[in-house]
Amino acid sequence: MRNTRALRIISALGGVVAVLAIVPSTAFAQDVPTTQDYLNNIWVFIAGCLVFFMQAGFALVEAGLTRAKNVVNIFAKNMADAIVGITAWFACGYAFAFGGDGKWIGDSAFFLADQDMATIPSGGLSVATTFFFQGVFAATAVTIASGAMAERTKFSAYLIFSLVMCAIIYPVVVHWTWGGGFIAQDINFGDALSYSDFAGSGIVHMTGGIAALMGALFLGPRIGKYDENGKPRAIPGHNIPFAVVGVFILWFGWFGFNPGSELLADEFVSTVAVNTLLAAVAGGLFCAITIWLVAGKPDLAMIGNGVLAGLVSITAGCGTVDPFPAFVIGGIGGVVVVFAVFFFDKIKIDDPVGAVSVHGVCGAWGVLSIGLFAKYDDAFLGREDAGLFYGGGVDQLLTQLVMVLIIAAWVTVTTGALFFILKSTIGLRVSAEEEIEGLDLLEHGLQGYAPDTVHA
Amino acid sequence: MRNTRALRIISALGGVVAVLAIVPSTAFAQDVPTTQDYLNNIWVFIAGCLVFFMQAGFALVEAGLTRAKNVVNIFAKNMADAIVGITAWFACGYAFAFGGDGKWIGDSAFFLADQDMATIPSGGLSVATTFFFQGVFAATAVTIASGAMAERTKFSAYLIFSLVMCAIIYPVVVHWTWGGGFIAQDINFGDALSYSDFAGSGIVHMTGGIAALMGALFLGPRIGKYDENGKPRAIPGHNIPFAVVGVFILWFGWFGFNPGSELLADEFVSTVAVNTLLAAVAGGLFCAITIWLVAGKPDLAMIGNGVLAGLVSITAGCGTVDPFPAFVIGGIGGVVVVFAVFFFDKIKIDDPVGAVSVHGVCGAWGVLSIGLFAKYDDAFLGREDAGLFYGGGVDQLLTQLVMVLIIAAWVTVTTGALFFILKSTIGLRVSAEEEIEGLDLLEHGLQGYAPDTVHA
Amino acid sequence: MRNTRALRIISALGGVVAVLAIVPSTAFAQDVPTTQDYLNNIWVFIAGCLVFFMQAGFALVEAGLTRAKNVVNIFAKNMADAIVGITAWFACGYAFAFGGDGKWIGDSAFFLADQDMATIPSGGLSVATTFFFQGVFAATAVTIASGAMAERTKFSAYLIFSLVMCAIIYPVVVHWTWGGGFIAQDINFGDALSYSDFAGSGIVHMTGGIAALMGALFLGPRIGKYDENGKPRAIPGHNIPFAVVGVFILWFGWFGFNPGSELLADEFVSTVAVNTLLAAVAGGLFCAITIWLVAGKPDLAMIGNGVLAGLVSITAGCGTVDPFPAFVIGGIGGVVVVFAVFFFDKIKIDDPVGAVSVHGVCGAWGVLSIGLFAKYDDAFLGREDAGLFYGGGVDQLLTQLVMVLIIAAWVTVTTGALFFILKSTIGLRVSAEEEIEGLDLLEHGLQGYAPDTVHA
Amino acid sequence: MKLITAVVKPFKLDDVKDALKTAGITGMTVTEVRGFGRQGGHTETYRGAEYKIDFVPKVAIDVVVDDEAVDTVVDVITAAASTGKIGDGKVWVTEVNRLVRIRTGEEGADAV
Amino acid sequence: MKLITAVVKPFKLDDVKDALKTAGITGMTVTEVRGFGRQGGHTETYRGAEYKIDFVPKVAIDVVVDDEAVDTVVDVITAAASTGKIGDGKVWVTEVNRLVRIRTGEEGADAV
Amino acid sequence: MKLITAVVKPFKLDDVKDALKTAGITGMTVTEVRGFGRQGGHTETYRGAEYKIDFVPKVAIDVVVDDEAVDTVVDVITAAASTGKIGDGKVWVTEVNRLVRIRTGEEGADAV
Ligand SMILES: Nc1ncnc2c1ncn2[C@@H]1O[C@H](COP(=O)(O)OP(=O)(O)O)[C@@H](O)[C@H]1O
Ligand SMILES: Nc1ncnc2c1ncn2[C@@H]1O[C@H](COP(=O)(O)OP(=O)(O)O)[C@@H](O)[C@H]1O
Ligand SMILES: Nc1ncnc2c1ncn2[C@@H]1O[C@H](COP(=O)(O)OP(=O)(O)O)[C@@H](O)[C@H]1O
Repeated sequence: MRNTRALRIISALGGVVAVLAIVPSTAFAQDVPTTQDYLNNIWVFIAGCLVFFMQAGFALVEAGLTRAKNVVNIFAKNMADAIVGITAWFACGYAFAFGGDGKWIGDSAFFLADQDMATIPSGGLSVATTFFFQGVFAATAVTIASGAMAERTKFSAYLIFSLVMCAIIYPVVVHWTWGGGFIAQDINFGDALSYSDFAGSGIVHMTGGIAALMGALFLGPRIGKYDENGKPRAIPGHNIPFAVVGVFILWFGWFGFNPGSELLADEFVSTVAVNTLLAAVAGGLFCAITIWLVAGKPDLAMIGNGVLAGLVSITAGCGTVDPFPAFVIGGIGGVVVVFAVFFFDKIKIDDPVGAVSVHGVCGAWGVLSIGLFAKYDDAFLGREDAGLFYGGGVDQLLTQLVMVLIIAAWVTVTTGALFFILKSTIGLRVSAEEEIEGLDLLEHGLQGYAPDTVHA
Repeated sequence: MRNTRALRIISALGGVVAVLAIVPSTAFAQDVPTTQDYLNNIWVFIAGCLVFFMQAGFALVEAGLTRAKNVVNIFAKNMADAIVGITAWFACGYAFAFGGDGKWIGDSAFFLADQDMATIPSGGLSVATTFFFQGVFAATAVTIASGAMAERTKFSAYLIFSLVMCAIIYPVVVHWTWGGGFIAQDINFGDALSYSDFAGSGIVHMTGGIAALMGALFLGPRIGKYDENGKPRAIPGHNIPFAVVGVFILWFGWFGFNPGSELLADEFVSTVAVNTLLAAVAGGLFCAITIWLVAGKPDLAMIGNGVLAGLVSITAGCGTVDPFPAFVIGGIGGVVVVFAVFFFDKIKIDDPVGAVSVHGVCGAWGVLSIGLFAKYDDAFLGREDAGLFYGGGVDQLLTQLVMVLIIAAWVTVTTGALFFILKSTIGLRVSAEEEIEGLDLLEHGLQGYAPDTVHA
Repeated sequence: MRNTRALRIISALGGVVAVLAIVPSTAFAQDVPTTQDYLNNIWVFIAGCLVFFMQAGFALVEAGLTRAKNVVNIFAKNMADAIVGITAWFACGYAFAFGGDGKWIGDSAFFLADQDMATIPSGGLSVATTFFFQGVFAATAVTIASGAMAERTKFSAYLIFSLVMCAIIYPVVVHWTWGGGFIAQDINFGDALSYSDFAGSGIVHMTGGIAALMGALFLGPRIGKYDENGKPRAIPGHNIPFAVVGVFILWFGWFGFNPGSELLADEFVSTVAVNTLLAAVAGGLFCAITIWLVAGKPDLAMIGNGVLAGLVSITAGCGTVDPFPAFVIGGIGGVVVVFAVFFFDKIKIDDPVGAVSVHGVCGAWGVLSIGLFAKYDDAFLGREDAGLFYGGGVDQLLTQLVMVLIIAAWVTVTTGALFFILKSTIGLRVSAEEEIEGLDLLEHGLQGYAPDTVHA
Repeated sequence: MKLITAVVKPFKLDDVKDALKTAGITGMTVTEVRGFGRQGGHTETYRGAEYKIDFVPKVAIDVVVDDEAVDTVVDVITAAASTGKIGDGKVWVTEVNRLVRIRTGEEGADAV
Repeated sequence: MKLITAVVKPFKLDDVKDALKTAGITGMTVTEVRGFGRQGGHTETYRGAEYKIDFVPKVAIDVVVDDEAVDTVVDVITAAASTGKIGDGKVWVTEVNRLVRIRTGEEGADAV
Repeated sequence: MKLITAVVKPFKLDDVKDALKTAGITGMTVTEVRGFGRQGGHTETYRGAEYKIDFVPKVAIDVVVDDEAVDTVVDVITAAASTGKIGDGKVWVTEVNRLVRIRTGEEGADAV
């Protein structure tokens, strides 16, 4: 419902009338975009660039938290997510997500064929802008899983997963929600007018996180992750600087991810940004306190997860909450992520980088948090004070919960089926020998850090 | 005086009248922001994102110029500056800096309580935009010190320093100046109408640099930095690529730092950017020449400092000088930084990354340079040709000097007291054994570069 | 012809009339820039920042694909390209490129003397904006060569090359084309109205690529690159993560490089961005397939080149083609680059990072591709359907070809002469002993990765 | 006394170490090395050009022991490091004339 | 001739080297190693999971010397490397049958 | 059997390895080391402060061979590693009492 949404927001600023007032020319030449239209599209495009850059952040975090012998494989998978993911998005992903207003799936604009790319609808975004912004989102969604599947997945199998994820699994989630499909149309209980997921805590992050969970589940833990008594053993990452720089890059990119999801250049871009900033620091802060108390040391590898947890948690609610609640939502995410990591370690889901905890668990929390803290109309909610703590009752919370369950069900089933098929055909996991030697040499024939050779 | 400032600039473009002319709608609907208002806020927000990204640059420069055994600690401190710093800014820093027009300190908007975040005053910035942009500045100011205190500071002590710095010490400096406090009101001699520090050579960098100086002073040099005869010994950084990439990231971020400080989207954004670019290359160029002549080799670790020196030097004057003077100001910074590094090495102030020289010394030089080269009204000066070399006499120079002294005094006293208290209570420095073993294992329980483990 | 171009585009949107209509104020106050003017300049400046950041990308790619013993030298050269390059651009490069409308070379604005930096011509860019955007382009053009000349070039000789390149060789190419010189005026055959090179496949990348080729040629291969039978031997890069992160940064920067070359904030910014994105993924995809088939492994070091090949290939045509052709153009680039790398390896041109293949070969392909696929008027072509496949006949293709030949001839001759002089005077290459020991210690007196020293 | 040097596959280090511990060995010194042998390396292609990596990563373990302990220790190492595959490595024994513990100056058996 | 191998704490390398220089030793070869011994390692937690690092970083110094020089050299090293704390390391001496200087082909004492 | 240890210049490793291969040597173990000797290091300045690097990078090659093979192998190494410049390195030979191939348990000559 992004379109209506954009319109709603505009009227919220004084109505289309005011907009016309601002730019008389449009009054007699509807087809001439206004400077505001250009600003909207330029801003959302710039935001998309920041989101694209998150690919580098994901690659660095995942590489930093895994072993040197698999570093080429990590970067190859992230590069593949961008390459295969965007190609799939171009071929059919965009069409399934935004091609027409079918209830279940889109059916036009494959390969962007015959699309009017350039024209900017008044107050809206051109096809080009939407394709770009949503495309880099898709690349992000799929990349999330690569971390959880690190250090043991067959490269060819991963490529197929990446392809299917961007071609159909994620686009369907988008169509049902942002694309105006059945969740947008039918999922609203009682006073709730609509689900809300401003920038995709659920649509993007939980989707990626659940795919990550299924991947880790079907793969099984890395050799040596558990000792003979089944006690989890640490397998320290080989480059903490990479991991932290990656977190900073992701954080930087998130200022495109959330504020850009306003899909307009208006005053709410900055409020969304402030909420995003505060949730991130709260996530890092409370994660640090928690791990310091629990493990006795301020484990930087965990604190990085905490910052990301804060960011994921506020991604849904950043458009509807006040700064302090944003800080609280992020802080809760930062605490939750620590225990989630412990939990999955305990139940033998080996997730080397904590992707399931950060994106899956905190993604769900983010969607639900709207049911508690929603105060302003983020143009999804369609009403003020929708949150339980603001007198909005439980209807919104219920709506959010059902949305989470629907997305979770869809992603669990589809990725589960996919991984099952892969496992029982070409195989999902490399040989034990290859895993021990490292994936770089045998899968890619390339060392991450080759010693200097001199053939004198 | 940022507000008046913004207004001044607008009138400089033809006056508020023109602004209204541009957007008739505002004439009858003052409460409807114009596209120009949106552009202003979006631009300043984007600039803030670039400034935020400087956190990664600082971390990389500091890590690159120090030893591998302390790399986790370096990144932990930089991450903490962002987390603790922004939290403190949210709690009270912003309030002290911009909360009301008290002469000495602000007293409202703690935790942004009851602030109208979104509304954009005509021609100005919303609270959200200001909070975000000024908040990432605060995080920068505190991070500066971490480099000078590297490889020997207790993590817990550093956290407290970081907290106090962003909670009170830096905010007070901001309140006195950009916040409209007593320096803005009372410090102007003779023909000088006001101090000027466009983007914070003094307010941000010198403040950070002096804190860095006091930190290094109270800590004392690293074990082994001086031989038995007190001759300084080099302790080479462990990763020059990190250091140089860090410089590039900082340079990139500076294009948000300086041009963003225009606080408007107008034609001066680009002129500020050009001055920033030219000062940076001049800083690098003349630093390279100097070190090549003095040390016989183009020491890249020093040249990186030179670029940063050029950037810091022009941060105050970028809004008032012509391109060539900008080049000169940066070039002088590049020469000064070399000898400053030698000087502090000589007097046994052990600053592993040169933070005191780059930010402290060149920050002061930047503020003073306005007294010499100021030509245009940067909306602080309130007049043309304020610089000595442009017939403005010595009044502006004197004003700038007094401003430097006031800030220096405040920061010296407060950070000095803080470090003294820390030293005589929880202690400022790790044990000799820990320093030799490296801070990573004992403070953080984490190796920066763990060897690949295989539990077969 | 950028100026007329900008105007052409505006009229394409409904004409200057509409523009005035948008902003009545300008009707009576031509000297008051409109919000659209500000937006144009802010956007192009932001795009310039992204282009500037590409310096870090180039440094990382080159460092990652070469040996650890030369890593300081690689970063020193890239830093020098920024420092020396921009300084030269400031001194005379900008003047030669854009100083007046001489047919052969510009002759005013040296050191930006007496330029009105700030004023924004209606619908255009201020001098400051143009200087900044074009300046970072210049720094890019020269950096391209450093990779091909890696691991054996004397630092002093490289500095002179870098200087001359940015001072005269590249600026002349720009003047002949974007500067409105003789290629812009006279090179158009039959129905073709003008050459077209939207963002510089030829003007920037091929220019850099040919300089790279001449450099590698005059230097000769690295010691040990060829065995006694002349068979090329691999000299693996020391840090694949650096190389891939570098590719992501370059890709990110390219969203400033191409969309920013619109030199306006209009609806075509996003269409250019989509074409850029699609060409990049196609380049990576088809490069991966090719190398996988040929070498049996998905060689990540090559796939990175493929992405860059796609980006270079679309840099000329991104303003005139539809999405699918953009995908095709990039994909062809991705295949071409593989065989180009093999070819140069075979004929004993030792290009450690593939710069000649990526920028030189694919740069030429990009320019030519317009003659085949051009559909829309990119404001260079001045007509629709100029491409052979769109019924435009061969005239445009011929025009493009001649343009390629002219630029190639100029760069070959001038850089050839320059390298010849350097070789026969101060010498172009380090001693064999130094090459074997590594350039870092002897040229720079600095180790890239110094072991932790402890002077107890 | 004797110095026993074992060159083994890296991922066997933990097993060997644990086996030695259980065998009552209180100390050892480990070095990352590269090995050349029957196992051979493998040929890679990098950006299209081939290159042969002759060396494979190995770990060298040095243990100084009393003469009587030598045989057991060698057996322990051999057992723990063996996978039965080419490249398992070697163990060799050399004579040590003297051993000193730096901290105490103790010599010989007491220094182990 | 004899080969003296000393395993010492990394930060003691400079001291040992200087001491050996003063003692007239003109050459040595140094290797980064990891040691296992009484000193023990330490237990870390990484993202909540524990792991024990058994090995601590050490430096091995190899010096080939004439027989008569052995005792002084061992004493010099022991003195320079000692901190009195557990983990100071070991020194051991093995027999060298032959020493050649590659550059000149000189053998034995002349080759040192 | 004997253990031959050669410390050579890093860029000579390939030559030595190839020479040994041609001489019929089927295995060796290589270690990155740092050498101190006549060659001396060099003085750097880093950010204006001087520092002396005493150690230069070297590579140590360990080869266990039958007694009769020793002299040829030493000669082969010396020939292949020599540049005639200071710093070419050393070769030394020590006695090996026992050699075991982990995979098979073979001993002595069969284990090489
Ligand atoms: N003659 C030798 N001297 C020293 N080290 C050797 C020798 N032969 C083999 N090695 C070491 O033993 C390792 C394994 O030997 P290899 O011949 O590959 O398999 P195996 O041990 O099963 O015979 C080699 O990688 C090398 O490090
Ligand atoms: N038996 C041994 N063989 C080889 N190296 C040993 C042996 N015992 C100890 N080492 C080395 O000496 C180092 C110090 O020994 P350790 O027992 O920790 O303290 P100390 O030397 O004070 O007894 C160890 O880290 C290890 O590198
Ligand atoms: N006495 C020694 N014991 C052990 N290694 C030595 C000794 N002397 C020299 N070396 C090693 O040999 C290398 C070369 O020795 P050096 O004296 O520099 O040149 P040359 O071998 O030509 O005499 C040194 O870097 C060091 O690694």
